[in-house]
Amino acid sequence: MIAAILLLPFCGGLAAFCIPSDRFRPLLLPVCGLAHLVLTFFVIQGGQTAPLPMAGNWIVVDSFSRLILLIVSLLFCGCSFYAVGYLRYRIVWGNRIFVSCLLIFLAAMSLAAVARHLGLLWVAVEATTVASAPLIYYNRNRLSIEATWKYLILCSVGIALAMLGILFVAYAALAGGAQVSLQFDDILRGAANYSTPWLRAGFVFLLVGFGTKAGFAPLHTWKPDAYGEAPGVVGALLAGGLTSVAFLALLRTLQIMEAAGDGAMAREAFLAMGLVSLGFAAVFVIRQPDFKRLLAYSSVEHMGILAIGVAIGGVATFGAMLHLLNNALTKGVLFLAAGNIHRRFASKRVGEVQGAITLVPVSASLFLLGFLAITGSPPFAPFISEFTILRGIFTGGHYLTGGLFLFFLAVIFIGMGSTVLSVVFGTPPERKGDTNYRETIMTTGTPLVLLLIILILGIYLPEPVWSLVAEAAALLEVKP
Amino acid sequence: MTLLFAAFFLFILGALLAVIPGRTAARAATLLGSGSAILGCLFGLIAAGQGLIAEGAETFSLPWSMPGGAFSLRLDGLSAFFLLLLFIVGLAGALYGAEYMKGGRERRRPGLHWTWYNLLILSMTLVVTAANGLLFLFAWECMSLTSFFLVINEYDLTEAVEAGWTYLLATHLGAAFLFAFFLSAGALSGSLEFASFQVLSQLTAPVASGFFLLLLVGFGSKAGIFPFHVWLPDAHPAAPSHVSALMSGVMVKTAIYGLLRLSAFLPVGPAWWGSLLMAIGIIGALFGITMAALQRDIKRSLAYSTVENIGIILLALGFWMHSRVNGHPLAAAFALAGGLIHLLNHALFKSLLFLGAGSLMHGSGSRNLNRMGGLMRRMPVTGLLIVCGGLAISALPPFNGLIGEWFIYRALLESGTVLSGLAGFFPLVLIGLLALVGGMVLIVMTRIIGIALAGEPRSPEAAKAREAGWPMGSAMAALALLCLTGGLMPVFLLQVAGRAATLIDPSAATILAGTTMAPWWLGIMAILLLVCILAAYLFLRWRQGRTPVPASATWGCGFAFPSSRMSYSAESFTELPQSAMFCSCLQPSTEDGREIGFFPEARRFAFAAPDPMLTRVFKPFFRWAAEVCSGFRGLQAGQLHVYLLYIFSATILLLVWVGQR
Amino acid sequence: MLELLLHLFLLLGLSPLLPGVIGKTKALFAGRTGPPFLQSYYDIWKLFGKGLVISRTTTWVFRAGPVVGLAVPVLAALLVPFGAISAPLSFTGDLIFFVYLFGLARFFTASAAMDTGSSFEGMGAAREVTFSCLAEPTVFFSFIVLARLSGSLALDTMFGPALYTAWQSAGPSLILVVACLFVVVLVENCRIPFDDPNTHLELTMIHEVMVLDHSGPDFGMILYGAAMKLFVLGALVVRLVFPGSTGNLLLDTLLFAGGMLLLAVVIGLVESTMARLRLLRVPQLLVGTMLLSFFSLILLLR
Amino acid sequence: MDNYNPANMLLLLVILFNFFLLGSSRLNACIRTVAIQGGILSLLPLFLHGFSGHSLILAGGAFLLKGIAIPFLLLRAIRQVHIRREMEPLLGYVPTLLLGTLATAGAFIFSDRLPLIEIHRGSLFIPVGLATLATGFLMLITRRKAITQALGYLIFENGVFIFGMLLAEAMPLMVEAGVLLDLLVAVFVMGIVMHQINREFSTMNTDQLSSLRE
Repeated sequence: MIAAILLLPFCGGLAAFCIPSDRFRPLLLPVCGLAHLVLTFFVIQGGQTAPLPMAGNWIVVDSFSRLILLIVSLLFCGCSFYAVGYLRYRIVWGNRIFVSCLLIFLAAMSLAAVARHLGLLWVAVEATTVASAPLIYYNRNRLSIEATWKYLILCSVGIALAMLGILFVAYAALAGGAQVSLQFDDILRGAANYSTPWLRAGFVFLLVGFGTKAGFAPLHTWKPDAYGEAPGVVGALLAGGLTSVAFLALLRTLQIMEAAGDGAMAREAFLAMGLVSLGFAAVFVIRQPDFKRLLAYSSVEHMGILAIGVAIGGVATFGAMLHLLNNALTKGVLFLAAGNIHRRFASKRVGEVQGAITLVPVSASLFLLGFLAITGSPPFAPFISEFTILRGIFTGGHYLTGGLFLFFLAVIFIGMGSTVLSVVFGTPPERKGDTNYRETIMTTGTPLVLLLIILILGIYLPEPVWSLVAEAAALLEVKP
Repeated sequence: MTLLFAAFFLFILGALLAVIPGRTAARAATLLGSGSAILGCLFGLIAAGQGLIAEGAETFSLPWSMPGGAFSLRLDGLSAFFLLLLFIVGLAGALYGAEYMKGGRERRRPGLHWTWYNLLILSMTLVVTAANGLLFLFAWECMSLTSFFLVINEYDLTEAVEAGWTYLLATHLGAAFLFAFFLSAGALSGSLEFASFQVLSQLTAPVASGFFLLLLVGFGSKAGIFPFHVWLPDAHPAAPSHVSALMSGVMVKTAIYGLLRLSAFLPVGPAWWGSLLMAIGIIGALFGITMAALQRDIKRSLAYSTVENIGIILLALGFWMHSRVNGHPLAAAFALAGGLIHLLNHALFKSLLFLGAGSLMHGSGSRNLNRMGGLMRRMPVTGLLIVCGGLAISALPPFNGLIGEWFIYRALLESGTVLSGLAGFFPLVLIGLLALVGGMVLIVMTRIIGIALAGEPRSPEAAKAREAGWPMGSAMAALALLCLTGGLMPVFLLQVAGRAATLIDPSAATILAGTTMAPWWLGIMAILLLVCILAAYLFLRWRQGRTPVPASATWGCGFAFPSSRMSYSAESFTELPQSAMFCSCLQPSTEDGREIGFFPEARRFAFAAPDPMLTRVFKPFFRWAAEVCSGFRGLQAGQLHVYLLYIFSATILLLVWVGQR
Repeated sequence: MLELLLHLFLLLGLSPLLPGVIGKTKALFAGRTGPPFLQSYYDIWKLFGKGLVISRTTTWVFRAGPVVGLAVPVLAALLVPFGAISAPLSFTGDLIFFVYLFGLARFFTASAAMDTGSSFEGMGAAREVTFSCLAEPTVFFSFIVLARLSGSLALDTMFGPALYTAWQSAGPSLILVVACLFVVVLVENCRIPFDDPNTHLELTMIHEVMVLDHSGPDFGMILYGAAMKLFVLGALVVRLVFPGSTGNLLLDTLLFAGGMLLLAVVIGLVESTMARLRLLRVPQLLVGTMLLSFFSLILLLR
Repeated sequence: MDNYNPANMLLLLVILFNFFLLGSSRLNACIRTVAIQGGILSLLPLFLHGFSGHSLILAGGAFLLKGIAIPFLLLRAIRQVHIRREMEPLLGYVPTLLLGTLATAGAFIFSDRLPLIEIHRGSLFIPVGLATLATGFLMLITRRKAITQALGYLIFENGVFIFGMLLAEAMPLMVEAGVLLDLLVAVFVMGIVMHQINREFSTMNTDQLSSLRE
């Protein structure tokens, strides 16, 4: 089953490379997406943590994996349908590389989700970088090249640091006289008597390395460029899927530190990172003239929120796990809608994009609602998760943190709101109708469905989701 | 409670049904949306009535799959009181809107409008019945959002969107404080259930004061108390009239509800809480009514008068807190009663006036007083009802407005005539200022009626104005009738207020139950007044005789051809009070073309009275803050080398930090 | 019952006398014979007999003005003691009702004036509401002084026998109150120095200009109402000045009537000795009075 | 101790190459140097763990990639794009060299403080690894050309690789293979992007790449 989840998209990618026709190749995406989603549901239902027979016990599904798999698969399935509609407009560009890279990207993310071996995890995460670079480069203009280059270099360097961190962890085992292995269970078992300095150094490198990928400030610098230049669908996958995967790696790191009995220090580091990210996002969101970069900073903000939630622990952890899901889906809505608006106006500057509601009513409404959702207004799900995180913060007695949290959220609301409203409302500029884009169900259906999902999750949290999230949260609370 | 759920169901149903017909079948959408709203409000009214009659509270709890949340409702006197006015105004609004949404620019998508309207009523119902912190916040935010969407109903107008944004900003920032309150309260009491908030009554005075301030700012931004009122005068004109009625009649009051309900959990605070409320209240009242006198936009003027009335309510409640602490139970009871009664009355007559203003706009096609005029002849019913509303809001007998103010004055006098020294000083000053406010309300209302209804039409549209249809008329008539009833039988008002008071201040409630004479007297006097007027009228008829009254032109003091251009305009009516009373910071900005040279050429006279708080305080502050933020842009300068440097320096910093530990 | 009848009799019968007396006084000062004392009776009677003409612009509001203007003073009179004759109607807090009752009258007179659409009458309405708005706090402060002294919130008791003792205890502030109330009487009834009832330059008038368009019975009712208003408000001042009571109803009535006439004379005196204030000075004077009344309150508070 | 000598020799060579990289101004030379450095590093496992199958395969793979494939890619990249063969430093060669020296010295001093296990005491692995990391870092932030940044990244990777040597047994073969493969693909993609950069901007100078900013 798990093997299928990993192999399906991989083979799909290879197949996509071989299919000659630009017109039919995209249809491979929904097929693989749906199949992947179905398999994922089976895996989550099966709930088995049994290791994959052939690969030693390097590939195991635990609660984190289930959550992340669900997020990635759900998001990808949605985006795959969107991508078909999107590529129909970009048929002249050809899409061989695009489609196959998308599928391989999915494969890499799935692998990262189920990897039970630090080395393997590293390989998978680095693979996501490599696979997503061509996607960002899809538009083939100067700006997209620049974005791709920065993304590539920054993430590669960051990942190299993460590698160093892994080695340090291993060395900590060596120095601590424990059994040297990068298999995750071995680490958790032996972490108690690892040598502290090496472990801590390793933690720092891991934090920075995977943090670069997840996009904590000030390591986030690639984000606005990449999200801004990539097509909307890629932005959605990066902001929803990739960041979640990177955050999973960070969660693993935190697990190790917990197992080593050094959790407090790690959580402090997370807290600091989170607050800094919130601050950065707040500053850069104000008067942001480019609504895709705006979303990038909002993604930085939500990475910060997640970090804080995890750092606080207790109820907040549950909130963070839930927020992982909500954030991914909401980001999907926002990026896809923004992509449509961008297509329609052939611009993403506030001055040039106005009155979207009259030209692309559905996408504009989705953009507005998505903004309200991501800034934590009911009845959408992020409200619940953010509120839970806040509850954790206040219950933990971190009143100062809570105050800052609320303050930054308010600032970000102001910043995002003024940009979003001026995009959505007002009167469209004169030279409207110069792009060939028209709204179709293909391009508006996916964000609509995603919005419905977060709406439902915001009003009623079904038991399976609850238990999924709760189990994931439990992994951080109990030390093995 | 079951009736309440029926109402819930109906609202949701209406919200869903209204969108189905879509843009094509506007009529059907309106029918479905308003119909379900009306039905729901009727059910709700019965439920509220039961809640008012029944002793004690009716509670209902359902597990909710939200962490920390439970779907627990509580229907007691206080909730029922607010439900009452919510459903009355909601009902009238829905009836009114059923016709209002047919004409004018609102035609385009009534379906969506009705969805928001139903949802707004639903969320307000939840707000005043919620007994769980998370549920309350949930409903609160939904209320803000739905009303926001109602405000930007005409979203292709820039000022409408700006108004909506200002509103959303204010309410969202306020909500942040409410979050802080509920989270801290939950952290202290261990649960977000209101029932468990009882623990808060053991708080020490400083902490409790902190909580109180959180509440004050959080709810104040919604209630439009003085410094946070800036969204009100913009949002109300932007919204359709029945929505303005609902917002300014009820939604603003839900904030007062929250303040009362939640501060009831806190220990009885020090006297300065009350003094603070009183100060804010009287400042707001003076400011609001002054600005109201300066507006030429009728709905802006009414919105400012809402600010004034909220100020009066706040003053009353503050005085209640103050004298409760200082041991004047009688004054406290009367103040509380006055506040609550005035709150109820204001809901009635202010929505009546907003609906009336809507009809006038319908007729004359403009919100500008100077484009109306002479509408009393053309829209007699509306005119009559507006006059009723004007009498009520100016607290003139025989309408209900007087009752609330009478109790407030009474409370102030009770302590003002007994206490001596500084303690007695403040109530007496307040009486004087309140009287001043009352006089200015009279100016504002005579201005609106005199300029908009009386005289000659001031624009061709106004000359062609037609009377609105029966749904609008009946909605207004119902409200006007309620106003009159309240004036003639104040006992009802007092009893209702007493029921509401039982929860927040039992001792006051018992006192109020004891005071029977005063309301009867007020009622009798009102009836006597009507009798006198009737007698005088009959006398006049008798003297006038059967002969038909000959009509001729108005005596123009020798000038033969008086035209509407010559008659008093909205600005000139308040010119004297401006120059005589208003402090310079409130003076409107006039671009005056009146000085005439030897060869005078054409000149224009521009007049604008923007909100000084908004233009002189808030906007500059936000601009400054944005400047500060823009200062940090350099951090993201696009240089890859610098970005790499960030990564490495972050690593080094973290390593050092880890090494230190 | 007897009191009620007596009240109504005094009010309806005596009130038109006051304008006559005032007019006579002024005429004497001007060295003219002037109109007879009963002139206003004649006027009112004649007007009630006349037919009336109304403007095409107007509506029922225009007709409502005189009606309310007549009805309000009658009801208000029932709350006020005429000299030692206590008020037929009295309840705690009726002073608030009293004040707002006159607000009602003002509301309708102003609206009626606006209803004609004439700019002059609009001007008059604007001035009327503005000045009364400034006068209201004065009334309240003066009433509070009496309320404190008598310890009651009902006009009847406030102006009751307690005044007699109050004069010894709090003379100074009562003198101030008398002055303030007298100013209120002047401004509410549009006498000089605030308004000139018998100029014919519309721009300088307040009350007279508001009623330019009324004619016949309407105008008669207005005159009658104005006279009664003067009577009622004047009664307060008179009661303040002659707090005592002889115990004999007849004597009391005569005393009161004498007091009223004296008041009329004083008003006439003021009118004939003072000039009309410039319009923009009026608010200043009113604010000054307000502060004066407040000061009289301070005297009690310490 | 003594069975480390050949390894230590090689490591010293690595350091020398680091200095050369920082000092040299010729692009081809730098690429070749990186190739040689990679080749040398790929020999380390043999000296460290003897001629076990694991180490053989590892060494072979590393040699193939670091020593041959990647440099070939890079050389091809600059041959395709006819660019000037200088390094175009942001920071002059001499200052860079000084910094490099300081960093190396610092690495040696610092690595004596580290709580190493017995067998690694006094071995050059840690300091050289640190020094190489620092070199890569300097290359990354002080050179203008895109390709030099790629080089810097490679040197950085080399540094990591040296660390990896210390605990090859922790690193299963598959993972090592994956790491190297990823490295290869990454450089491959970088090569493509470099090509595009040159086509668009007709230079590989990354100063052009700063239009995305706030």
